[in-house]
Amino acid sequence: MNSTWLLYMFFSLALIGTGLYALLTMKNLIKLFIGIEIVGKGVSLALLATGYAKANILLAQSLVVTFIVVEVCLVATALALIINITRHTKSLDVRSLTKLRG
Amino acid sequence: MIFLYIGLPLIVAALLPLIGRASKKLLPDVLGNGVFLFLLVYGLTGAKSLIGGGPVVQSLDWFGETVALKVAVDGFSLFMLAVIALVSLCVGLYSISYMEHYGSKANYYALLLMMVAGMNGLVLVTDLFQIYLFLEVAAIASYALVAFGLEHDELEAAFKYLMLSVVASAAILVSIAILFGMTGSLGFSGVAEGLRALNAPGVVAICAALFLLGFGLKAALIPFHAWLPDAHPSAPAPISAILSGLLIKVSGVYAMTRIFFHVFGLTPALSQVLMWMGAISIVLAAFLAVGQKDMKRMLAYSSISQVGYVVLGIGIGTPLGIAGGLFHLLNHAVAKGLLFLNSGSIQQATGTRNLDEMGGLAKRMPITAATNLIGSLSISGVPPLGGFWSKLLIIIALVQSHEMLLAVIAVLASVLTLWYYLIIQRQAFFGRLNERWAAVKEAPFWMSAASVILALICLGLGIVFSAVITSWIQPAADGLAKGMGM
Amino acid sequence: MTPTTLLWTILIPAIAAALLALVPKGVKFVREIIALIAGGVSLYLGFALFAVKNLEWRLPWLGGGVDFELRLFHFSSFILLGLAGFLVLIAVYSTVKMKDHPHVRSYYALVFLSAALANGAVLSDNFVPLVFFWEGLLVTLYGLIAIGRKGANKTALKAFVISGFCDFCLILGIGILWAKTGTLTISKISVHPQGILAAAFILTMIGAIGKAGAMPFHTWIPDAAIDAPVTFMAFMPAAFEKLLGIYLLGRLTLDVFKIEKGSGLSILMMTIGALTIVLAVMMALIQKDFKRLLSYHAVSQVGYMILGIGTGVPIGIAGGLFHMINHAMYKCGLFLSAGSVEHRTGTTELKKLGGLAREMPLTAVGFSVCALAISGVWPLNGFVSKEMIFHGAIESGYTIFAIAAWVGAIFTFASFLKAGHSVFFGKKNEERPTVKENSLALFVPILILALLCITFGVFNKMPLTQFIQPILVGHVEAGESIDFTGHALSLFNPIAGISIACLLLALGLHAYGWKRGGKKAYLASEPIHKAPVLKTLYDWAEKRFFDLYEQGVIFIQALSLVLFKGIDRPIDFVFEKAVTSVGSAMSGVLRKAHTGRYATYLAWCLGGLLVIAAVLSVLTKS
Amino acid sequence: MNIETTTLLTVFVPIIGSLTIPLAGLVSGKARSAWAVLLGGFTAALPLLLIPTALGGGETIVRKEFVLGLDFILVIDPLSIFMSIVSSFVGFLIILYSLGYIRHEENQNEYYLMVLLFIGSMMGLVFSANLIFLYLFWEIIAICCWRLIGFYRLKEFVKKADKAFLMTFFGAVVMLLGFVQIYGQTGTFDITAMRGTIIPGSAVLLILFGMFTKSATVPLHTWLPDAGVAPTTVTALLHAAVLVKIGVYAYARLFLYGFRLPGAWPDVIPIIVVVSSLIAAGAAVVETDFKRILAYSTISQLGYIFLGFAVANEAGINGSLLFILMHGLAKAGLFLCAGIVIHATHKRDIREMGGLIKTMPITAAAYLLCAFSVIGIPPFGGFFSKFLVIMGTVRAGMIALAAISLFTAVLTMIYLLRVFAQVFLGEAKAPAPEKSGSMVFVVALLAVLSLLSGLFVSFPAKLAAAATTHISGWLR
Repeated sequence: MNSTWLLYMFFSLALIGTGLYALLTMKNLIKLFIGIEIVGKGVSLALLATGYAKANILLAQSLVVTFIVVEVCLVATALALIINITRHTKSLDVRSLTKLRG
Repeated sequence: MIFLYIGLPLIVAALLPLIGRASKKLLPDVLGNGVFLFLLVYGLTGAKSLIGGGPVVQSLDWFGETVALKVAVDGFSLFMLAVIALVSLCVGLYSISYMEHYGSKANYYALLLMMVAGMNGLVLVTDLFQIYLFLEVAAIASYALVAFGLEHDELEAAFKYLMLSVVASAAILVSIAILFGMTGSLGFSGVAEGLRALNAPGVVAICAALFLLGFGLKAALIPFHAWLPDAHPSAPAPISAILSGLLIKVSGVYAMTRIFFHVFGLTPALSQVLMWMGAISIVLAAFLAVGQKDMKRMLAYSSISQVGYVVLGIGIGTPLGIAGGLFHLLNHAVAKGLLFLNSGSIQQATGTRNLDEMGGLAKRMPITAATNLIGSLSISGVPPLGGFWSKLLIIIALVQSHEMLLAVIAVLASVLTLWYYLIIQRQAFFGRLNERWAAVKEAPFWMSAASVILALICLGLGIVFSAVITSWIQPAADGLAKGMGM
Repeated sequence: MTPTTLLWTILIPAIAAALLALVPKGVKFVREIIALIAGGVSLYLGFALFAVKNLEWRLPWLGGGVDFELRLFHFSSFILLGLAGFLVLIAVYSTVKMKDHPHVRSYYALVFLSAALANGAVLSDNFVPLVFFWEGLLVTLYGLIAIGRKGANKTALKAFVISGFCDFCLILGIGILWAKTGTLTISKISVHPQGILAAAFILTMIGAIGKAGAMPFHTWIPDAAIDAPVTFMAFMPAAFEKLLGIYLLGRLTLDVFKIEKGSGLSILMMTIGALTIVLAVMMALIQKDFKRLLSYHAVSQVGYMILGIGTGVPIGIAGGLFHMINHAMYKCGLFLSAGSVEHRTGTTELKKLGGLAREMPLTAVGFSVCALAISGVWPLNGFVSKEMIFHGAIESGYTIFAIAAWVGAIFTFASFLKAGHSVFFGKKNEERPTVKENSLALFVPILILALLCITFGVFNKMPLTQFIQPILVGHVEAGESIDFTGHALSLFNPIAGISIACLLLALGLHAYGWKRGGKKAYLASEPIHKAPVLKTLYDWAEKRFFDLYEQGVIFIQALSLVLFKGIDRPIDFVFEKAVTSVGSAMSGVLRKAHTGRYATYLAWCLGGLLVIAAVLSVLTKS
Repeated sequence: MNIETTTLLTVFVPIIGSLTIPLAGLVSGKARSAWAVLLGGFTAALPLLLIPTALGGGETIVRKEFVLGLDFILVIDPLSIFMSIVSSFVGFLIILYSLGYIRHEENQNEYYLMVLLFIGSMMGLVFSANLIFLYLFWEIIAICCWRLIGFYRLKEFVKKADKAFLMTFFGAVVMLLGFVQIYGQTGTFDITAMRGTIIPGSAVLLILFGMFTKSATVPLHTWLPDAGVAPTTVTALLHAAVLVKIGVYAYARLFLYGFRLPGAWPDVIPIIVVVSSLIAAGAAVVETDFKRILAYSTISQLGYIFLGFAVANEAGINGSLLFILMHGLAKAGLFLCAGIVIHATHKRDIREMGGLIKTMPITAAAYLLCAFSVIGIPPFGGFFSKFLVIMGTVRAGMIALAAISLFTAVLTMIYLLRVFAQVFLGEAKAPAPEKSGSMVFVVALLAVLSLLSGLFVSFPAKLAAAATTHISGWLR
């Protein structure tokens, strides 16, 4: 049972790792945001797996549902930001966002 | 009716965009500030008697038994609620004049109220996941508010803030998942009991580290601070004030403290890490502030530095240290709120935030100058203002727990603090009037009024420090030190 | 005579000083009346108190042993009388000489203030009031010199600093005495000068001889002779300061410290005395200015007094004390005659004067008597006191000091021959306008002093028994004689013979020099001035290489520069520049790290997470 | 009025009164100045009522309880009464002088507010018997100084003000650390409760660091000469009456009245202060700026005051107490003379001045009298204080230090009289008429007081002796 949980956790960590890698290396705003989403998915997986492993799937499901709701808001905000940024800088490159420094 | 703290602002926030169509200015102003005033008065009078006999727990069913929204008020949360209400009221008053030229006041107030609701919720809940939930409520409102001006700076700052915050949230969630997996529970007391039964220090260490990343980023402790000097200066001045004065402390320091004290228990290792993170933040951020030209950016770095003091004080873990940390939290909330509001007044009057371009504004803006002086000296820890007493308590606590090195750092960093605040005073207010600003006028009534209120509170906190400590800080510190007792 | 009379001796001149300061500049008559009345009252009090002899008065002051104690006894009453006498003479003389001085108001006020302070110093029986009055004289010293001719303030500062230095030494010595004996009352202290107390003696002695103007604390006197009013010279360096300085030296060696004959401190004092005699007189010899010449003699003669007191034998001490009062008389007279000459001719340069004896006969007579007295010509008072000092020096067992004193005698006489010859006798300088004798107020004081010189010389028994002998009562060991009158006038002993031989030698020297200098009297000293080794030394002296003050000022300026540039400015640099630039540099480095790139910030966060996790695990395990 | 009320009024009348200055300023400029003078005079007069108490010896302690041992405690003993009389009196004279001096400046409201707050905090500090309140009042004074030093608002001036504030704040927080360390040992901030306790050397070091910074002792002194950019009245206030004397007073209050010094400290402190005195005197000889010379002179004289307390015997303490009074009068006089000269000639470099005795005789005379007092020449007051300090030092067996101090006194003569010669004597380079009115009156008054305090020294000496006896009682 525990080993199953660890296996799930391993995959979820792998997802998170992938997402973080994307965040560290990608230049495109959209791709960066996809990185965020991958991290989010990893976290959902971890929550669900834990609920499953601890026989508390009901609670885990409610958590994930809430999480998704939160994420939707986040996506809306983030995309709004990205759209506005693109309007200002005419590009999707994150390197154009280094005006604030020091 | 503790739920009012969450419900009232949320409901008004939901209504405001609709009402805003009918009345563009008056109603949002009245409603927004009315809510804040109500929360403040309620917090100072009603709720105080509520917890006379110890912590109060109330619950609201949601998703059935399993995810019931259970809220609890003890000294610590009540203290935080009062601080939130106080600062947000002043910010709200200030916004009456300041937000005139931004338009869409209704939306602004809606977001502000949502953020306040998120913070209030965060302070009240008793469950790890709900902490995350309200954290996000407040955070999303704050992303929007940072980007409120929709210019390049604002968008860039909001984007980085959002992208880093999300990683922090993920870390928090992962940690919650691990704890959930190990103990099978999410409530503070449940997790705490489970961990005690489990006795797995390694797991605690990993989870604590993840929480430190998550909440440390919210609290902008170094090295998780990088978003703050971008985000805070970019927001409209009242929002900067509330972000620096409240948000980083509620979603960062409060949440961290609550979890470390009531879930993990403050182990010596954790205490050391907290204190050193605090100390490093104090020193490095102070140095960073010294080199700034942008007034708001300097204030933002100062926030990092001062949060360092709060964390340092709380990290000591002795009742005196916690009291010092919490008192500093209050002092900093008031003073930094005041300073950001002042920076807004100056920006509105002169159109610049660059310190080099200012000069001698005391002559044209005497109220702003005087209040700014009080705020600066309070944060720098110059007696007889509030900041002095809180720093004194922290230093006494450090010496009492034989952390001489940290005490020296804390003391010397206050000299650095004074250094950069003197730069602000010299460049902006003190000194000869710059010809360019000969026609500048003092800030409008509501802005000045908010500044004056906050300045008087700064002064008052210093003069009646004894009463404040006994009636507000001590109960909060006791609440933390003793645990929730639920 | 109640004890409060003692207080009046201080207060009367002080009140007079205050009144004189208030009298408007134009009102000459009133000022002179006040001055003369105050002087007369002082003199009356002096006589009255001299008759009374023993009075004590005490007032609690600062507490802790610091009381205002005044004590009148023989020695102090004698000095008090002397001070009052000189004050009257100077006051009379000043009525004419200082009439048109631009600072006449300050002058009178300062003179009477000096008198008040000097009286106080003489009467004090506690070291604190002593220093109070003693050092207070610095103020009047500074003032009296500074009101002199233009640029006199430099000399005033010099006098002030030198005297101040000596007074500070006195204070330090008093401190040591106090620490060791536990009392500040002078008459209660009587210690053997051993160990640290020897240092105390030397320090207090510096205070005393510094006031008297011994070497090396004399260098302001010749400068002041040029810059300050000449009456000041007659008043302060010639009379008052000698009386005070030697009075204190006498009390120190007689009462406070037990100086034994032949002890190291005795030899030290004699050495100082001998050096002062010889070196100062050598300088005096070559001077070309009347006042400057006199001023070096004022220094040189102090040497005799110190030598006499330093011998530690009764006759020497008595001689020193007798020389003190004698010197005050004739040196005062000499300065006043120089003043008279200056008053009429407007100059004191020897070259421009000559043959004044015919035009100013009374002044010339007064001068001649005083000059002969200072040179030690029989039967004037200078002869008597010098003989006693020679006897004392030989009795002390160190004949070398007697020889030094004789050398001094030679050059003293030689230089006065030169001075008298070039000013009053010899040929009239054609460029000099013909002048008249001065008014009554100017020559009478000189003549009184000359008369006193003769009286004290011819009838030396009177002053020696009345004034000097009682001072030594109780200080002379049993069996030794304190009757010096036997020595006094006997011309026929080998010591007096040597003295007379010295005088003859001086006469010869003068004659030789006069001839060599083309019969110009003011060049009579040139053979010695231009002598091989001496010439170089004189040149150095002219360049003030030997002036401790000038050297000290250079030292102090160098030291100050080192302290300022070497310590103060570097410290300021640390705070002003170093700290701020280190701060800015730190800030700069940190700001550079904040590049604004998202990936960097994220990397910091993740790195921080790893570090914290590692630290936590390590800390938790240990 | 009983002692307690008098003391509380002495402290709080000026503090609260200072906040009403801007209100009075709303009425009119004249009303504001009159009100300030009234408050100042009141503050100067109140402590005089305490003289009988002081002469009677003994002490009264007033206490108001607060949390965590941060009680508000006032100690009313001869020492505090002496100090309060001296500083409030000199402060009052300076306010009088200000009437003329800053008549034409801007920000007069702030000026009078700060000066009164300054004096009031000084009173609070003098009577405080709690380390934290001592520190608190001290820092209020620092704030006032900062504003006052930068009064002319020129950029360089404000920088100097910041320097002064930062350096003194730095010293103060270090001292605070020392206080906290003592608290860690004794569990109290109450000085009266820890009398006789021997405190650790590290705490002594920290506290001394603060004191030396605050009262400008080498090597932490450099802010004081720079603070000369302030209006002369303020410099006089800083140097003569209030600010720098606090360090010395605090030394007496803490280390003589309060706890004991451990180990070699009693021998080390005299050396530090004597060296400081010498270095500052050397700097004064080299400087050419009128006010900077006087500033270095202050640093130098402070060495003496410290020395007297540091040797801790009766003569020394008595001397130091008198020194505080005498130096307060004389140095205030010197600075205010400098103020008149600078005000009239608009020059600060003494090499550009000269011959002013003709046009401003009273100022010149006053300068000379005050200079004599500072040098320590009788019959001026300064003589007694310096004399007693030296006596005390010799009595404590530190003859070499006494000798160096006396050498420093020679330097004092040189630089003060050099200034006199350069400014007032010689050729007239920038003749300017003497300003009449309150300024010259105050200067003359200070000069006369310097003289009278010497002639009638037994009156202040009585008070100082009472304080000395009181302190010495604790020393044994």
